[in-house]
Amino acid sequence: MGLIAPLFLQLAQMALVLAAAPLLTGFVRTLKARLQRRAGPPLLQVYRDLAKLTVKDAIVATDASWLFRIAPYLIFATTWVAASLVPSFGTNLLFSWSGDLIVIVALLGSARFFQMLAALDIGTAFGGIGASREAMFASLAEPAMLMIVFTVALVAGSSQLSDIATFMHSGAAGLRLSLALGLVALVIVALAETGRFPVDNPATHLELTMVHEAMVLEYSGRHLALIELANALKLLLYISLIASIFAPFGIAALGAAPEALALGLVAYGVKLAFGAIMLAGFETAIAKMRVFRVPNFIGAALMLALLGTLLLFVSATL
Amino acid sequence: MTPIILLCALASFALGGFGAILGRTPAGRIIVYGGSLAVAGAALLAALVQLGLGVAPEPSVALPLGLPLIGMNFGMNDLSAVFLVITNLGAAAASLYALGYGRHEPEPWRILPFYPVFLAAMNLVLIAADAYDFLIFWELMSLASWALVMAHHEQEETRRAGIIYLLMASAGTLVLLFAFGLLAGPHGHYAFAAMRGMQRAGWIGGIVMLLALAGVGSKAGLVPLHVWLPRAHPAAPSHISALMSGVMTKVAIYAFIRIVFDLAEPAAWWWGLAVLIVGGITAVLGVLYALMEDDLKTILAYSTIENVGLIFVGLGLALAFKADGMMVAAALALTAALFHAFNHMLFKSTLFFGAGAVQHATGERALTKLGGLIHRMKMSTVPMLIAAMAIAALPPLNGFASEWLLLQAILLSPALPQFGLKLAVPAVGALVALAAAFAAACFVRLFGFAYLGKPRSAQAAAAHETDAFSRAAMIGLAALCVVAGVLPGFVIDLLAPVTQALLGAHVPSQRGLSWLTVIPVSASRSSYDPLLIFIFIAVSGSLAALALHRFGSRVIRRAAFWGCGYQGLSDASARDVASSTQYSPSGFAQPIRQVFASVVFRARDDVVMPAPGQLGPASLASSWTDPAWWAIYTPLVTTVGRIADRVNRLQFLTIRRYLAFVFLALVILLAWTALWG
Amino acid sequence: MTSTIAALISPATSLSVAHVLAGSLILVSFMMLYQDRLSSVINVLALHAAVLGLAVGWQAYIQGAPELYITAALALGFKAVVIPLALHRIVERLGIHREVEAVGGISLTMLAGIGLVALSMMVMLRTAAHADALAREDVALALSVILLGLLMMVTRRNAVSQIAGFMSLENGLILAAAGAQGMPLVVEISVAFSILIAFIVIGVFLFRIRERFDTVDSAALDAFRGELQ
Amino acid sequence: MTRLAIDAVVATIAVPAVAALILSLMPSWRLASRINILASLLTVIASAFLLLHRPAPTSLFLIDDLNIVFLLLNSFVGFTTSVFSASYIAHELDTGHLTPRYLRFYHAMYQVMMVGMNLALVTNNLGLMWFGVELATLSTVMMVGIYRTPASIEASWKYLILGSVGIALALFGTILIYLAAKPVLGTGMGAMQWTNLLRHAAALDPAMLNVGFVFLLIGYGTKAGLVPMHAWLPDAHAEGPTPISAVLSGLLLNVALYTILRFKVLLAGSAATIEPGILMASAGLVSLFFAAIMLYRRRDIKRMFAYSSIEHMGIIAFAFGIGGPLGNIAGLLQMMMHSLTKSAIFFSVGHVAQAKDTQKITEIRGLTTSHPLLGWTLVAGVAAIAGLPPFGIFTSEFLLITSTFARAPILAVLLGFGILLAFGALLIRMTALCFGQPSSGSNAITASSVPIFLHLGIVLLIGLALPAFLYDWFAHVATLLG
Repeated sequence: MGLIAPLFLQLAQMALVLAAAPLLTGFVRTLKARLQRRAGPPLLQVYRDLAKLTVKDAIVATDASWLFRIAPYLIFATTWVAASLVPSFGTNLLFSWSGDLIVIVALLGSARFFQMLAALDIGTAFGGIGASREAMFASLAEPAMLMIVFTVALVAGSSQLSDIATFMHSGAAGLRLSLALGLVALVIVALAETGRFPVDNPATHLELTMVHEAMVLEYSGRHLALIELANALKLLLYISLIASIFAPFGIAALGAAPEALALGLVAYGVKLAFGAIMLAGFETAIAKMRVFRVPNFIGAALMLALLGTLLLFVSATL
Repeated sequence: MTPIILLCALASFALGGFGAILGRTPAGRIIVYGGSLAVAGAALLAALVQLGLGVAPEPSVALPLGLPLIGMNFGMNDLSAVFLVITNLGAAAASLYALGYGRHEPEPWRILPFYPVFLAAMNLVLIAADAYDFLIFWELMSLASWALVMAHHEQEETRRAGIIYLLMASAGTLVLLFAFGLLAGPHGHYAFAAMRGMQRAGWIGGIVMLLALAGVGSKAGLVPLHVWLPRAHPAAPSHISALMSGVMTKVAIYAFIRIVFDLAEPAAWWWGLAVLIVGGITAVLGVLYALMEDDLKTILAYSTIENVGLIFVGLGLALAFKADGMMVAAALALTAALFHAFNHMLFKSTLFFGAGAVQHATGERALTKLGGLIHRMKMSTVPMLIAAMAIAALPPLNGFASEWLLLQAILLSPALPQFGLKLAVPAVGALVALAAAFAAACFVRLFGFAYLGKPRSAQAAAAHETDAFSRAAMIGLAALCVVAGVLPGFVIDLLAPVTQALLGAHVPSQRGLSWLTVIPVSASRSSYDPLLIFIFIAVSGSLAALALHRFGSRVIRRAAFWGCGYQGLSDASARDVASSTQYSPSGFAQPIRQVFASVVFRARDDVVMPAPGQLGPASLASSWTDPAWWAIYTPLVTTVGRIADRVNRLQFLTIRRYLAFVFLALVILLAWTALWG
Repeated sequence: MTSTIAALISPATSLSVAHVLAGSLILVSFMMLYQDRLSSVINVLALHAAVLGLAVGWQAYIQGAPELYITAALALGFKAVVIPLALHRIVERLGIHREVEAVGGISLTMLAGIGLVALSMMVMLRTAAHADALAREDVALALSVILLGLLMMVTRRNAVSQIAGFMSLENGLILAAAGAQGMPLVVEISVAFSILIAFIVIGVFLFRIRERFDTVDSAALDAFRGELQ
Repeated sequence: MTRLAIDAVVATIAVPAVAALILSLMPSWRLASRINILASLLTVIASAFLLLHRPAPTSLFLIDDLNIVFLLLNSFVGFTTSVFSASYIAHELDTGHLTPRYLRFYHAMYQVMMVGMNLALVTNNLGLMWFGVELATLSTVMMVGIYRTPASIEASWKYLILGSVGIALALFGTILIYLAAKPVLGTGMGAMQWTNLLRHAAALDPAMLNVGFVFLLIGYGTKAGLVPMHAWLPDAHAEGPTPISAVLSGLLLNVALYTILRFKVLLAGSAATIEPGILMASAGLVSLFFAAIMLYRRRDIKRMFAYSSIEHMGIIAFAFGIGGPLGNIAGLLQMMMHSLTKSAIFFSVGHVAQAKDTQKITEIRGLTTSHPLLGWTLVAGVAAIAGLPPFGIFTSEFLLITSTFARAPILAVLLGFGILLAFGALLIRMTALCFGQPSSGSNAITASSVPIFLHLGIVLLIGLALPAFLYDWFAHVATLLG
């Protein structure tokens, strides 16, 4: 196998996540609307929004600095790189070893870092409030995420996602309490990180409840498009992550035949759809929390994940 | 190489003499800082040569100074060389920075004589090869840095900081004296070489380790011995702060490694446990302090405490692995610690340089008085941002690289057999993760409120860019942050001889791995390729920009920001209103303060709301206290004060009573003799 | 002449005479502790010195050490006559015949004194049985006198009684020195101490303590106490 | 040569004695101060000569490794202090603190004090040693009261009374030692000679030695300023002329300690006695802690450094008490360094008091700004006295603490804590004195700075490189001390 085919697969994966992300977001929205007995936007509305935004002029506040303008590109780039590192249809792609799970967490952290800085750049109260809350959530979610990484990496003997997926796929892990704890924690973290109910409302523009939206309030045009796309990528990333760790069915191995790859692709689509359905259902069923109850929510994830890790340290079978 | 370092130190002392003589002339500044730059450069080169070429460690050089029994012994091995690189790189940068920054110093004669002495003392500590030498230069380092802290002595705060600093430093030295006393034994074998070969009971080594942890911790800023650090580091002029935070704490870490890994053999497993717990707590508390603090330089000082905590977590892991014979894992943990020490020097120095520039440009250090500097200090903002990203452990910068290695070491720890460690390591891992998350928030806050937003005071609005020397120093270090972050393999390889010498194992060589990947243990466990990640981010970001500009709109329109429809905010005449409606740094930290700090730090937000109809302003006062103060130091100080008050009455007695003391002493001693035997 | 008398007296008798004289010095010390009037303290002090003079004279006689007679004469002349007169003068000049207060009361002081005598016996008598008896007992008695003198000094709030206490302390010293057979420099030492005492007594005048001395209470001396609060 | 050496011993006493006689008749104070310096210089030369040619012990004089250290140090600091005093007293005349008549008295007494101290050091006879200490005490009593202010008279009175009692107790101790020796050595001078006593130490009556040592420790301990016999010391230092404070701290305390040390050696020679080391070490610790605590509430700069002297006497007594080769070396070094440093500090304090016209700490601020040289000198002095490197006291405290910790960790921890406690107090005061906005009032300084730099220079040099000959010498003395 030469260099061309793996490179192609790698690029295909990058393109795939980029292309699929808005669809996934749109699917969740539509689904949610249906569940709430609304007609909702069309499935492809997100693509249209993005296209529209890119052609619009970007309006930037008078006091904004260069950081405000480059932040969307950095947010987008880091999120995209992170999303590309998560196995979708196949493991052990050409560059999958260039970062492990910890790197993925840190890349998302970088995106958040710039998001918060950009929010503070204009000097409005909204940016501040959003960044401040985001900082608090992240200060719990990030350690929780790292603990989940520990749990998973200790079970699989590796922190490389490809290796983890392969290991899980092989069934050697079996049913473990620590993994179950990790799964619950990961779901909570994913909800928090993607700005979903009950932590944040992706559709709100009510000042007191905004977190993520408050940070991007000053963005418009192509900058906003990039940030929206990055958000969509993030949602995709988390669902892929959960899927590749806890449901690596059908995922294609290194140098697999084209049929296996196709199977992997289909399985990936199914997993994304399942994730979206679960998310929409959950979001419909639950109400948003008060901001100061959120720490308890994410804190629970941290505790669960820590417990999972501890169990692994203490016993090899739990 | 040792003689070269000795010559450099000698030259530094000479420069100190020049500083004392020429302190009041502009030439003095140029000679001292220029000279220090050259000297530090030479020493840096020597250390790099030693490390890079793998020169075999030479036997120590004995000078006929110090104690006549052993003389002053100096020897440079790989561990010294690593820390010499850290020290002299930091010193060179600080000297370069000071060439420009020193111009603004109101009383340069209070700095110039001590600055080179400080540098020389740090260098000499690193190559000292006997206990007397080590301690004399260790304390000289404290003394010189104390004198530098006292440069701005007119402020009451500085004087207090100086007192606390020197007292804590001396306490630390005293504890190290005990440690060396144990190591040397009653016959005074003070040379390190003699200590190494000595047979001693295991508990002695344990006590030495604890003493070293306390003695070194008081200099490095381990909780609860950190109280002086956030006072003294910011009180000094900024290039000194950079040296103290970036370099001097590393000298302390060197001391810990030297004593515990080298001299007090063999390690027991609980050593690692103790160090891990102290390190983890230090990391989290340090950064929590930093998050709540308002003063730019104090934030940086607290952040130093955090990073020292992280380094000690690495050292603790290394000790635990070492005690259990897992030498490769120990090498990984030690490599992570050393790498992080190097990284911390790079970004913390940059940050202090930036803080110094800000302080000079605005005369302010409080975040509540800053803001919008990105528009006025265009050049120096960039290295500040890079350093802030690096210290927040964002990939692909160097801070992330070392923390990633540390986490990899933690991932190896389930193999440790002791139950105590099994429980402690994941908990410490969680603390490290918490600290990393807080650090990101902390530096978003620091950078966001100092450089972004609108100026919160007239001084901030009138800020100006700093001078070329300062910028050069900052940019140079920030560039190194990027280089070390993107190509960590080279640094890891440079550290290999150190772990080889101390542990007999090293992290697999990174040389020759494809795409300059970092593989700490084995490819199947984990790998990280910062170079590729860097390229990916750069390429995808540029691609997005290209595509958008090619296919979408290229226009940027400027408009007022959204102020909930309140036009007054965007009115040019109402700038003050606009800047005061911004989020405040204290408000930014409020959620975290409320969630994490209300118990340990007794953080309180007291809101005073006027009754409806009242026109008085509402006010918010937030307060927090350092638990180390109210739990340890304040009671200690009050106790000493109370005893002093009580005992002081003995100064005001009559002669008769004094005679009565003599009489009593006599009677008691006589009775004692009568009962003796 | 002396030698014939010496020949008549057996060693045992000479020992017991010395013992009696030394013992009566303790008795006088107790008498001094018992006084509550300044003038009587001074009188007892004179008696103390006189007894010392006799004791030293006896030692000079039995040891056959003529130079000790100088010490005895010094005690009898200077300390038993001159100093008490001078002290009386001070007391008269300053008009302070009042009673002086003993800290803790006279009886308690006496009790402490008895304890001190017991202590010195305990300390000395358990020392080496092989030391010669004369010296040992003399030293024990001298130690008692010294301790009683110190006790006098620390229980009286009055400079004159403190001088008296110091003098009785010093008398105990001279007793010990004289009792230590063949001790060189005893005379020189006794002269030196006499000078010291004269120095202290004169110091009361010369140091211009007088103005601040109207109560002759040493507490007044300490009003300044170095550092005013 | 031996003849000459004996003459040198006599000279260390005779020169100051003759000088005292001349000075008491000398009307011109300028000339007197020069003669004072000259006599002190001659004494230094005589003691230096003794260093090179040590005479065999005679019945009166004994020069051995132990007392030559003290003698040399004594005459050297005596000399530098006389240099300082010559320039210092001019100012006292100008301000009317002293009159020429009193100066005459002052100079004569200065030499009398030197006679007393040198006599106590070089004599081979217990009685003469006692006499020397008494002479030194009485002469300093007079000098302390020389200003005739109420405070100085009170200080002097306190000193006189406590000193007299101390001297009486020491004499009793001496008599007891004689009594212990008499059965072995026979009556007469022979039983009061060091050399004889030491030779027969094992045969002496141990119980008598015990009681004797208690009295000597209390008696001479009063002179050495050991707590609780210290009460005279702070006031005497604070109220007397500054040169006298310097010699009190730098010399007299050492001489008193020297005498205790001698008796300790004697007791150590006898197996059946109490451990004198325990008594000395505990007295040292008590002094250290007491002085350290007292330092915190001091308002008078000279009294503060006087307490610091008590602290150091405590450390030195502790070091000798703990003993062992390193402990004794540390004690000797500490004593030497303390003498030099403390006298240098008192010299600079004299300058400060002249410059600011006050001794109150609260009224002196910002010296490094108003008088940079003086201020930094004081900073260096305090750093040196607190045991910070690169000064010599660090060396001795290093040796002391490391060697003690290996043998008696708890004692070492106590010692270290006490030192730290004292350092805290000194540091607080030093910061207030030397930093911050300078206080008003600034007279020209007339007194000479040379002695200060000389002393601190020596202390610095020894800290950087303890000369091998000094170390060997001390090591030899240490074996004597046991």
